[in-house]
Amino acid sequence: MDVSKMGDPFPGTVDPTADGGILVTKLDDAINWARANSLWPLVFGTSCCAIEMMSAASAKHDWSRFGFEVARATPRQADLIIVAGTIVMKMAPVLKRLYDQMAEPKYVIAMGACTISGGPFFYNTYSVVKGVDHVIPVDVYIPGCPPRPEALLHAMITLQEKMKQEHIFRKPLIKA
Amino acid sequence: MEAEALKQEILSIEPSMVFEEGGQFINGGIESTVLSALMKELRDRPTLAFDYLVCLTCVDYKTHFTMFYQLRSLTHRHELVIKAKISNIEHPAIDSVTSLWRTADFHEREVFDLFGVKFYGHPDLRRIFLDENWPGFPLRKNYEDANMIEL
Amino acid sequence: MLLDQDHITEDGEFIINIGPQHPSTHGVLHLKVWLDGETVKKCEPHLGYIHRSIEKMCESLSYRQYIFTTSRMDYLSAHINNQACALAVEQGLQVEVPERAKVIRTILAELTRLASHALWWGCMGLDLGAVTPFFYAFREREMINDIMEESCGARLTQNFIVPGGLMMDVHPNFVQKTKELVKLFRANIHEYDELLSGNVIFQQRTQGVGPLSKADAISFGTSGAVARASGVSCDVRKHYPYDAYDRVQFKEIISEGGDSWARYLVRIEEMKQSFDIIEQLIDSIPEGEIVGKTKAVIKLPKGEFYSRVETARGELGVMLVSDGGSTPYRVKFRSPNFSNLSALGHMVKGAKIGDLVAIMATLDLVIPDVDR
Amino acid sequence: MGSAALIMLIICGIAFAGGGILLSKALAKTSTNKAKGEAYECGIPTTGTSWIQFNVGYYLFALIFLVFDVELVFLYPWATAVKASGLVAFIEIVVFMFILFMGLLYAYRKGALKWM
Repeated sequence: MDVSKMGDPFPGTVDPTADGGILVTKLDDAINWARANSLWPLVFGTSCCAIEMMSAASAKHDWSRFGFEVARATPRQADLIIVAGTIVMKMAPVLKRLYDQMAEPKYVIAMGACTISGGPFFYNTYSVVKGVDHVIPVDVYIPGCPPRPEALLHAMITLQEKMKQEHIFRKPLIKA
Repeated sequence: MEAEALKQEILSIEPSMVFEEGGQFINGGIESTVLSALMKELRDRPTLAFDYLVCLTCVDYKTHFTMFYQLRSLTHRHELVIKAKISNIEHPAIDSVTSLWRTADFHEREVFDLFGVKFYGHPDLRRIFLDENWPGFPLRKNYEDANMIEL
Repeated sequence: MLLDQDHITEDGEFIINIGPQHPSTHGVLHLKVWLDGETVKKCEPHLGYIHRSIEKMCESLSYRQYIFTTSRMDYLSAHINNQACALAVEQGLQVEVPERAKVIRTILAELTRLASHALWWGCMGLDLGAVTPFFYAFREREMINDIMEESCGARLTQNFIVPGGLMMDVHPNFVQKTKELVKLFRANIHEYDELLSGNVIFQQRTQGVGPLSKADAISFGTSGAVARASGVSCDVRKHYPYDAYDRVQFKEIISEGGDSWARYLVRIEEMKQSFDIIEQLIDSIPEGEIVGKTKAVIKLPKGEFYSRVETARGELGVMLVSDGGSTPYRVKFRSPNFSNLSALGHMVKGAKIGDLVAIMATLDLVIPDVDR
Repeated sequence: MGSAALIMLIICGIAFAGGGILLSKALAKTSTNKAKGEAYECGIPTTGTSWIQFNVGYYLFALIFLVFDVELVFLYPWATAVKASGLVAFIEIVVFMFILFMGLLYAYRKGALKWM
């Protein structure tokens, strides 16, 4: 989804929205815009990717330009889990519990090769969960070992775009 | 204190020790049964004063286990590796050295966790990394695990 | 159920979990703490939340591949860990590492130590409630990451070392950039003192907190700044010099304090020593080869090979047991954090909860290095 | 006129607070699961009960705080009318503060202020 092309006129034919006209779609956009620009990540880092997440949080890469500044320590006040680092079989139930204890709407960014597929610890390891989507549903994956802070920022922008498609009032065009 | 004098001194404590040549350090091989007496003497004798247990680990040679104790004296600056051979594969067990060096507590719990070697006299022998009911001991050579993907 | 009498008077233990997901544990260390009011009666670390079975994995990796698993173990001193593994293999191969590779390895090791101590210093401030040091620390750390990225291509896990020397040569303006960095960092180090060391609240929270006597430091097998702050002289760079450490002059910082304040000061002084080491080497990088001659598939002769290095956290030992094959028969990493952590339970007895966080911050733990 | 303003204030307060709650009930999609209700303790199920006997010192600390909080409540009306109430009220306040200071000194000497 190329961000720069947001403003171009819709190339295809314009068919009327399913229902809910101007007012409701505007309310949807307003709420999505508010949620997307104030995503509070949970302070959760298990290994090396956490250091790159800290670099993204610090002055040079500065994720607070996108509203991610406040990293909360408790899942009660967090909207987003950035799973930064390997998830091991002993850590999986803890991660599941943390995810459950978060308030809706909640999102997950799987940062690093370990969270996508076990990464460098895929072969000959007995204790690594091969991919964090065995444990919790993931919204955005970031490859890399560890991914650069810019990659994390790009993932956050992608997550924000994904959130801006959500429907709270009008029915989704495609029956989910 | 150079190697030869050190070897003689240790031999005087434990005559059954077999020294291997050609290693980086002085390698002393012994049976696992005579371990604790030797270790106590190595630490307490002022001329040896091996007060720093650098590392304690285990290697599974399929026919027997070997416990490696790497010792260092911070006062005399000499080093020693003790290899204690455990021949009983089904129920490997050895005396614990936690009473001599407190760092051995964690190291021995790790060896128990990954190899299944029991340590007599260890204050709190539990698995340190894996779950309590983890089947088998992963670092053994004959360890099979269904969901371990072989390269 | 709420107010029945016997429930309230139950004189049970008050156990809290400073658990895997906690800002002060810097990773997934789980501490089960027995409390009496706010004083800690007993503290028991539960490990294994990031045990990735690296030693089992290394048994199926070749001698060139297993080096890079260690940069995921103690990722703050990734380069120094790789150095340890390469030294172990070179010990077995008896290959001659060219001078240029030795000097560059030592400079990169000291740069890694600076970056790691900067991050430790930032997180130490964060743990004790001061947020600004975190951003000061990452200013320097980003500069070092830029230098690493330019030469090695990666910021955090450099993977720049192969058995026998270096994978590639450094970037042409590596020398120039490193000199600028050292000059700038040396000018900024006084800010580190003013921000935290000069802060009265910080001093009162660390002085006399978490005492570790010399005998206990030796008995718990601690190494690095934790042991040196209790008077134990155990700097591997001094006693068993490797690579280019034998031709540099630097002071081994030893303090007799033994408390968190002494551990803090030892690390700050170590940063200053790292400046000196880099400056002594940066101008005299010898020309020539960067990697010694090694065969494509490395096979070590039968036997055990040891190596040890001084990482930012202490002494990392690597033991390679080889049966003559192309993959190691058994690899054992003697990790500094694993032993430093075993002293935590002893130091924390009788301290307050706030002190527990201060002591853990000065231990400078990296949990994947504990669990391996 | 005074009571109308008061009623208006109460209505606006309730509307503002209640509106916020109703709005979030309407907009937020909530999910309930077993773990959500449990106490959060770093991802680990809590062990033991928290209903145990605490050190009595904490209770004393709370009491002393309460005393000085109430003292503050008495100071407010006086503070608003310092000029109007003149010197006599000032003397009374000083005596009042002195008595409480004696209480604080007693607590300090008895060691109730020592944090444990």
